[in-house]
Amino acid sequence: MTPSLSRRTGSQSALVRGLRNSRSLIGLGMIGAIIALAIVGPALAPYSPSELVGVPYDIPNPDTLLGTDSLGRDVLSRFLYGGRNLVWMAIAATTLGLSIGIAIGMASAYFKGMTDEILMRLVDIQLAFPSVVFALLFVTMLGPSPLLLVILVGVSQAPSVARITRGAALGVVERDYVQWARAVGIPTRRILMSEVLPNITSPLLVELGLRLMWSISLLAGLSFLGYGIQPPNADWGLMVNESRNALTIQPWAVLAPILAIATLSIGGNMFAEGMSRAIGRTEGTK
Amino acid sequence: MMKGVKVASLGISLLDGTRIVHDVSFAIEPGKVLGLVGESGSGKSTVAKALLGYAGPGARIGSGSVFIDGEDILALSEAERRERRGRIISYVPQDAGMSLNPGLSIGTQLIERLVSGRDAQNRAEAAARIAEVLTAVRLPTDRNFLARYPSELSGGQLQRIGLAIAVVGRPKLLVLDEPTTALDVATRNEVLKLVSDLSKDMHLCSVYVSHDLGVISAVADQVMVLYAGRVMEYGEGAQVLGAPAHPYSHALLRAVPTTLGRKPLEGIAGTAPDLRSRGTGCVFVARCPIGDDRCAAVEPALVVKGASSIRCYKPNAVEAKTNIVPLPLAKARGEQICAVRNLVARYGPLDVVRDVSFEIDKGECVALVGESGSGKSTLARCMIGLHSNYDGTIAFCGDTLPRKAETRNGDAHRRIQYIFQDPYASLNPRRTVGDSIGLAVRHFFPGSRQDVLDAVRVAVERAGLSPDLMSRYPSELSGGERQRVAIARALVCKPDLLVCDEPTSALDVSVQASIIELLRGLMADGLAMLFVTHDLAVVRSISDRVIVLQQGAVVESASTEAIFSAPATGYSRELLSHALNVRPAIAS
Amino acid sequence: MSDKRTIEYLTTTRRNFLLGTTGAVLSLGVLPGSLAFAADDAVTLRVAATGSNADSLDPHRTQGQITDIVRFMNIYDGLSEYNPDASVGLSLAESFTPNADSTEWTLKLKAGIKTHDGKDFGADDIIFSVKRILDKEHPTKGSALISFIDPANVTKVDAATVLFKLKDPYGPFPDVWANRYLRMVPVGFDPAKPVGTGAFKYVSFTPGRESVFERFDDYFREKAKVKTLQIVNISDAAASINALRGGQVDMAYKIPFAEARIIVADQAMKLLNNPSAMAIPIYMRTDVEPFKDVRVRQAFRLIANREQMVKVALAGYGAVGNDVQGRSIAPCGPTPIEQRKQDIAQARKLLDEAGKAGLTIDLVTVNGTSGMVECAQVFAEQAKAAGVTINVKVTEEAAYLANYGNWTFGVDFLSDAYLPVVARSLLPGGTFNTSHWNDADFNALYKKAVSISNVDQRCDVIHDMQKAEYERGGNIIWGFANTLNAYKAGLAGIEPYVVDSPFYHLRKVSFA
Amino acid sequence: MTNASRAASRTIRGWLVRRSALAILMLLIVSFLIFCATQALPGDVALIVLGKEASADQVQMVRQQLNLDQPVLVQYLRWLTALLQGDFGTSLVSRVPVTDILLPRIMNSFFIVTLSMAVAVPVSLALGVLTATRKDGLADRTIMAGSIMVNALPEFVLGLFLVLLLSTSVFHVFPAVSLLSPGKPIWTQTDRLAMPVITLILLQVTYLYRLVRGTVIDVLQTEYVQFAALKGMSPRRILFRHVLPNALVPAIQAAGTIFAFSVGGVVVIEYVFGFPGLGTALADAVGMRDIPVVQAAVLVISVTFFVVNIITDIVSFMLTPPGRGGRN
Repeated sequence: MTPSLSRRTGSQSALVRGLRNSRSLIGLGMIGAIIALAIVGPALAPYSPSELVGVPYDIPNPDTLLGTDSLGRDVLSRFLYGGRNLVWMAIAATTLGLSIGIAIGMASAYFKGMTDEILMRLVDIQLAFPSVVFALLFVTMLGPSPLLLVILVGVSQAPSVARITRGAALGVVERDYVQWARAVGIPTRRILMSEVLPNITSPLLVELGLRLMWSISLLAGLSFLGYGIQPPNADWGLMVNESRNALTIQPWAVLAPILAIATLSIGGNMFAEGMSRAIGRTEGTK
Repeated sequence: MMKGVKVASLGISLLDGTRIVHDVSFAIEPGKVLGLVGESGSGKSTVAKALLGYAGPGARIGSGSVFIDGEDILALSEAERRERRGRIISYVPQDAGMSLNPGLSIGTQLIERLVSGRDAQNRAEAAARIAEVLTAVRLPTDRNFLARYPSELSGGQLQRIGLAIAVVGRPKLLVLDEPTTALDVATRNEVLKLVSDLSKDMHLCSVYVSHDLGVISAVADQVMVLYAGRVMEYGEGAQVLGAPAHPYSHALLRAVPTTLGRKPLEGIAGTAPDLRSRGTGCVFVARCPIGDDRCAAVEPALVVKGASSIRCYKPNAVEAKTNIVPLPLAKARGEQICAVRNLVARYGPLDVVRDVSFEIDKGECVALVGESGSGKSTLARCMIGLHSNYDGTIAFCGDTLPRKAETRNGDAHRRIQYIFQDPYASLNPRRTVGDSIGLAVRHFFPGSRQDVLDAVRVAVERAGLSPDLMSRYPSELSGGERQRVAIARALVCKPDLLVCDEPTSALDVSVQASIIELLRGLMADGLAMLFVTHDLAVVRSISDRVIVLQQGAVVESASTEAIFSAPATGYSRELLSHALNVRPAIAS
Repeated sequence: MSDKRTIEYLTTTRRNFLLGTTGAVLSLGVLPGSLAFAADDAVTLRVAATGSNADSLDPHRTQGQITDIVRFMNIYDGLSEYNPDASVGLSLAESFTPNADSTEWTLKLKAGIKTHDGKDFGADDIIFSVKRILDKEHPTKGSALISFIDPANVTKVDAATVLFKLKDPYGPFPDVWANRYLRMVPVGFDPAKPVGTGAFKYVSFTPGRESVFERFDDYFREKAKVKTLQIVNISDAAASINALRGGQVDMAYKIPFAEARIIVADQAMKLLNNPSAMAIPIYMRTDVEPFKDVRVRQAFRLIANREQMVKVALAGYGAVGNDVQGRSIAPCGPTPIEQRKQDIAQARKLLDEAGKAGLTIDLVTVNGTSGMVECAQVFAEQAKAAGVTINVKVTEEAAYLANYGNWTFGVDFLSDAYLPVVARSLLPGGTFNTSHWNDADFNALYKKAVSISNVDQRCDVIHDMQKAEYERGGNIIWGFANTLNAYKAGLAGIEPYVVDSPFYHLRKVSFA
Repeated sequence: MTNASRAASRTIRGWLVRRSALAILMLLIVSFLIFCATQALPGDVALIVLGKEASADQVQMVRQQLNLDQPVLVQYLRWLTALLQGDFGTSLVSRVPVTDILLPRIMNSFFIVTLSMAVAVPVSLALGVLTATRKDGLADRTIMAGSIMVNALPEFVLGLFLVLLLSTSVFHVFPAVSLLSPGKPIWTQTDRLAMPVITLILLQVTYLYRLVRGTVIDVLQTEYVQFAALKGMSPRRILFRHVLPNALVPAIQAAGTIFAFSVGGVVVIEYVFGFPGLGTALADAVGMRDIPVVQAAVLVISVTFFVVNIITDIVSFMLTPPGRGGRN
């Protein structure tokens, strides 16, 4: 083996090690399947998502394999088109929430003192508004645009990520390799990014799974309350909302998107848990 | 019925079948102490816990018997074993601070075993017994004391509570698992004395597990040396430690430093074999100075010769070298590179370092000695700006350093390097060794990838490591290797002063010896060193001058020879008197 | 839509009926707990409707949510009322007598009308109510309807007779009083202790939650058949249906069109299909681009496939519209104008002529009443064929209202007989004139129509008005939505209404 | 009383004072944020009060009546002053005191949340301990899978399924809609609370039990638990005396968070079951732009959060042995 200084090798092998865990593989598979569905789905759709192809709530038949929805649109086509929004919004919101939370949590743990106090109080203030309430107020104020929803869902996720990050980072920032980096004058931002962050990935991966589920749930819940993605867009959350009353007469219009949403959630969760297990084990918790 | 403890053919494996302890047998008479010695990974703690019929998660006791007064503990059911624990066999943990439940008062933790189980006593009886035992371990017996929580007691008190919990049920076998490792020397000696006294007074059979040969020689009647889960040598203490027959016992003794003289320390080259990938030969052969083809091919059997046993084809083949060959002392004092003036360091409102001044010259090793809480580590951290809450000045090459590391300049960052105590915490587990060292190179000497690689390789080799290790992660290295990596990382910065904070206290003696020799070699190249430690024997081996700290203040500052031959203050004398050295004389 | 689909539509219904039976059989084995929340006793009629914290017992100061209307239609009376077929009958009024040019109307009240607190109800109360409705200090919803009345010129003739002197002739005077916002209350009316003349009297009221009323035994006509009336707020349609299914309520007001099949499929429930006068117009502002040009308006009207819109947006529960307001065929009968049909080619042609080919525009709608969002989506889809891109913007109710009247292209809903609807939505200054239509000829026709008290003559003018609407109007009136209610099987006295609702006449409802 | 415990009680008092002062300061900040946020809501309440028939004159008149024409700062100071005197103002929409609208809603929300927590906390503890001690066993895997499923479904979907299962389609055990009679005390109408309470319990348990499980697993790996076993203590006693008390503090912290969250943050669940709680009151008020109600409701939610936090901190402080500090 040739000696290497590349850090990429390190993270790659961590990923590879993580993926040896069957859970993370299955989880990744589930996420991948849903993302793939969201991307290639439109190409496979037999109709346009807004095309009126039949009577409302028609049951599955050879023309409309999953039946029709409340407006007589093809459920299968809407399902195939409907992943894009939710998938990118959930992933973007989760990423945003994690980024903000991680930044705040690490800064809080690293700088301690007043910085810590102020940041944590900010986090408390944000936590005092339940995420639905928070989103409700701002969506009403600014109107339901996808970008705003992503920001709101992301920001409302940030406090708990910040707390988890801070808790995990508190132990790491005291570790000698971080202290060494401080002592030799490595810039703080680099210390945080390359010395602290890689060592708190286990709890953060678990958090990633949880946050992904919360993002999806929150986005879908906002849809339910009428504050989410707006018709006539094809969107899984919206589909569930539009057809939920007809669950007993045309179940597919609700079940298909729910299955996809649940698969994404569960996949994220399994991936995160598998990764954290695998990484935790190979690192050898010493 | 046979009195005492008799262990035969004890074998322990992991759940995947890997054998971690092979065929351990010994006997202990009441009132006697068996010392179980070995380096980390030797299986000594596993053996100790197995004596309670306990294997811990992930392992199981595969074979053997543990007879206590004629009853085989291992033949009992789990429930029956549980009945025996705390009553027939007791266990004293390594770190009572960690082993006592933080959420229960010590009174509860003392009494709970007595008032539960089949042989439960009533509370009054139990309380009387507790008072008796607490008196024996020299702790208060009043209600207020019993109502305290572990976090409210000192380390020494906690360890005595651990001991009291163990003996309160009048056991026949007492298993002590490194019970003094975390203690200061004075407290350690007290606890050791307690163990000896209790064993004799209560006619206990005791097993004392330790990696510290000095401690074992002070407390044990018999000694068993374990290596890689096997018995290497077993016999009377005086014999095993005074005139070891096995090359491994021999090497261990040569690696141990002593306060009695400045001797070269010889590490044992190589590392302990991996439990999972083991050949058929002697487990020590790879590190053995006299190993040959036969040793490598077939593992020698444990040969019993009278009261002792040995696992070696060529016992006594290594020549005993008992007398100390002193090292030459340091040269005349050179150019001063660092000066600490009137340093007062605080933690919150608490002064932990009080008005300390000293200088360090080029190529000189100054040892900073003190017990835990003496402020020595805080002082060391002030040197590199990790502790900035201090008054007074630290001057380096004539310039006063800013207090915080963040505000010091690149030159100060580079020229003062720090070696941390815990090699497990000093390397980023997510970076390869090469990357960790390369980080320092890139930071101070930005250059092409190849230049960086070359610099790293040179440093790695200078620290006595194979360049192959550069692509490994810290978790794949032994403690000694990690500490060498940390040293290499310091060396690539081309420092003038190395601050070492107990760099060897977490290491096995054989590794400690080689690290000390490595550091000594670096000093020969002109590197100055501030060596922080609590271990006087190490001090004697490496330092030129000694500063003794007590509660943050300098008690004595003198040359190494002067301190060890004629300590000027009571405190220094006391410290010296507590040092335990392996001496043939002890066994007699 | 093929016949095959229709058949499958029916089979689904049967399949769900079977599902329902399975559920019922399963439930037999379960706790008798299901009985615990059946009716307290058969004398309480429990009605679910949509309301909010703004619920009110004041018939004049209300936001007009269903719960309010149901409440005050049952505890107060109007002078006249709508019959199920949208013709107007007299209620408190014994008679309305105009002078020759319809500028003076004499109202005679029925005899023996009592209020809930036992007093006689008479001319003073009427004058009080009219003044209250027209009170400028407290704007009310009803005021616009009778703005032609000057309260100073309303005089008492005797205890049961009131004289209205009008500035201008007003022919349909008796009809206007049938409107739900023109309830009569006694002198000194206090909404905190509401007293009316209605078939039910006040017991308790919690805004946004529920209100309870009991039968008024001295009602001036046939008494209510149930002893107690309980009106509960349920805002969510699914929750309404569930409450009805679970026996928690007896009648539910809000049934969205698409979900009507759930009711149809369930034997324990009945669907009431009211052929209401409610239009869901898509309006185009006639005073701004691009709809300033009548060709664009007509093109958009030709884009609409009305059958499909009714079938999809209303799930078939409604009737096709002809860009003319007021579904009510009483008293003028159907319009003689030919039904407009989808004609994409003509629409494209008109757009080309107007220079508006390939137009892109936002269509604003709101989750108000069922069908509003749906019709916008269907229309947007149909517009694609004509090369028009319509982006549907579903706004929140508050945001929609905040800009109400200013949207260029939007969806509204209106429910009333022809002339009242015209007054408020097609004349300049009308509060619902979302299309900002101001057509001199049409305005003159209206003036003429309201001055005629002879019904047949008035209908001739109305037909002319409708022609003007058809040719130049700013609304795409693609259809009229039925109002769907659901009730527990076994209730009697419930019949469909065109303008009102059986919920407004609960005194007729009984447990069979 | 020992010196140590006296010192501890002195610190707890000081800590409590500091903690409360901080909470009050933060509430002030929060109240200001709430005020700013709600004032920024678009849409004119006057228009909503009047509906789409409003004329400009009418709108202006209503605006004047509601003080909406005053500057925002004046409105805020008036609001705050009144608030400190216990006056939450008058609903713009229904013209009754805000407390009349919110108080019953708050009581309802607290009641079902308390009820659900009374079930969820013991169940979570039991499940958490059970699965932790049988880590990776069949029961652990099954319960974990179930909890992930429950969590993966959006709240309203879970509610929807429960209604189908328990109310309308499969079984008819509980009423689907929480139609509470405002006249009767809420605890006499428990059958109508069943559905929202069951949904809450499911959500709370699936979260809380996993946390308990994680903590218990951590505690089981500590040296003091191993030492207790080596001391010869029975597994029962180890579990109840050594493991559980040490796993309790994080569980209590989490339970507090869940409580605070459930009081105002389960709008969707309240909506699905038509439950007259704080969440729906808030959502409705936002829709109606009934700003005083929105402000009061959000304030109640944040006060709940801070108060519950202080309470859980005190409880944690009490449960944490002296010397280890009650603060995290």
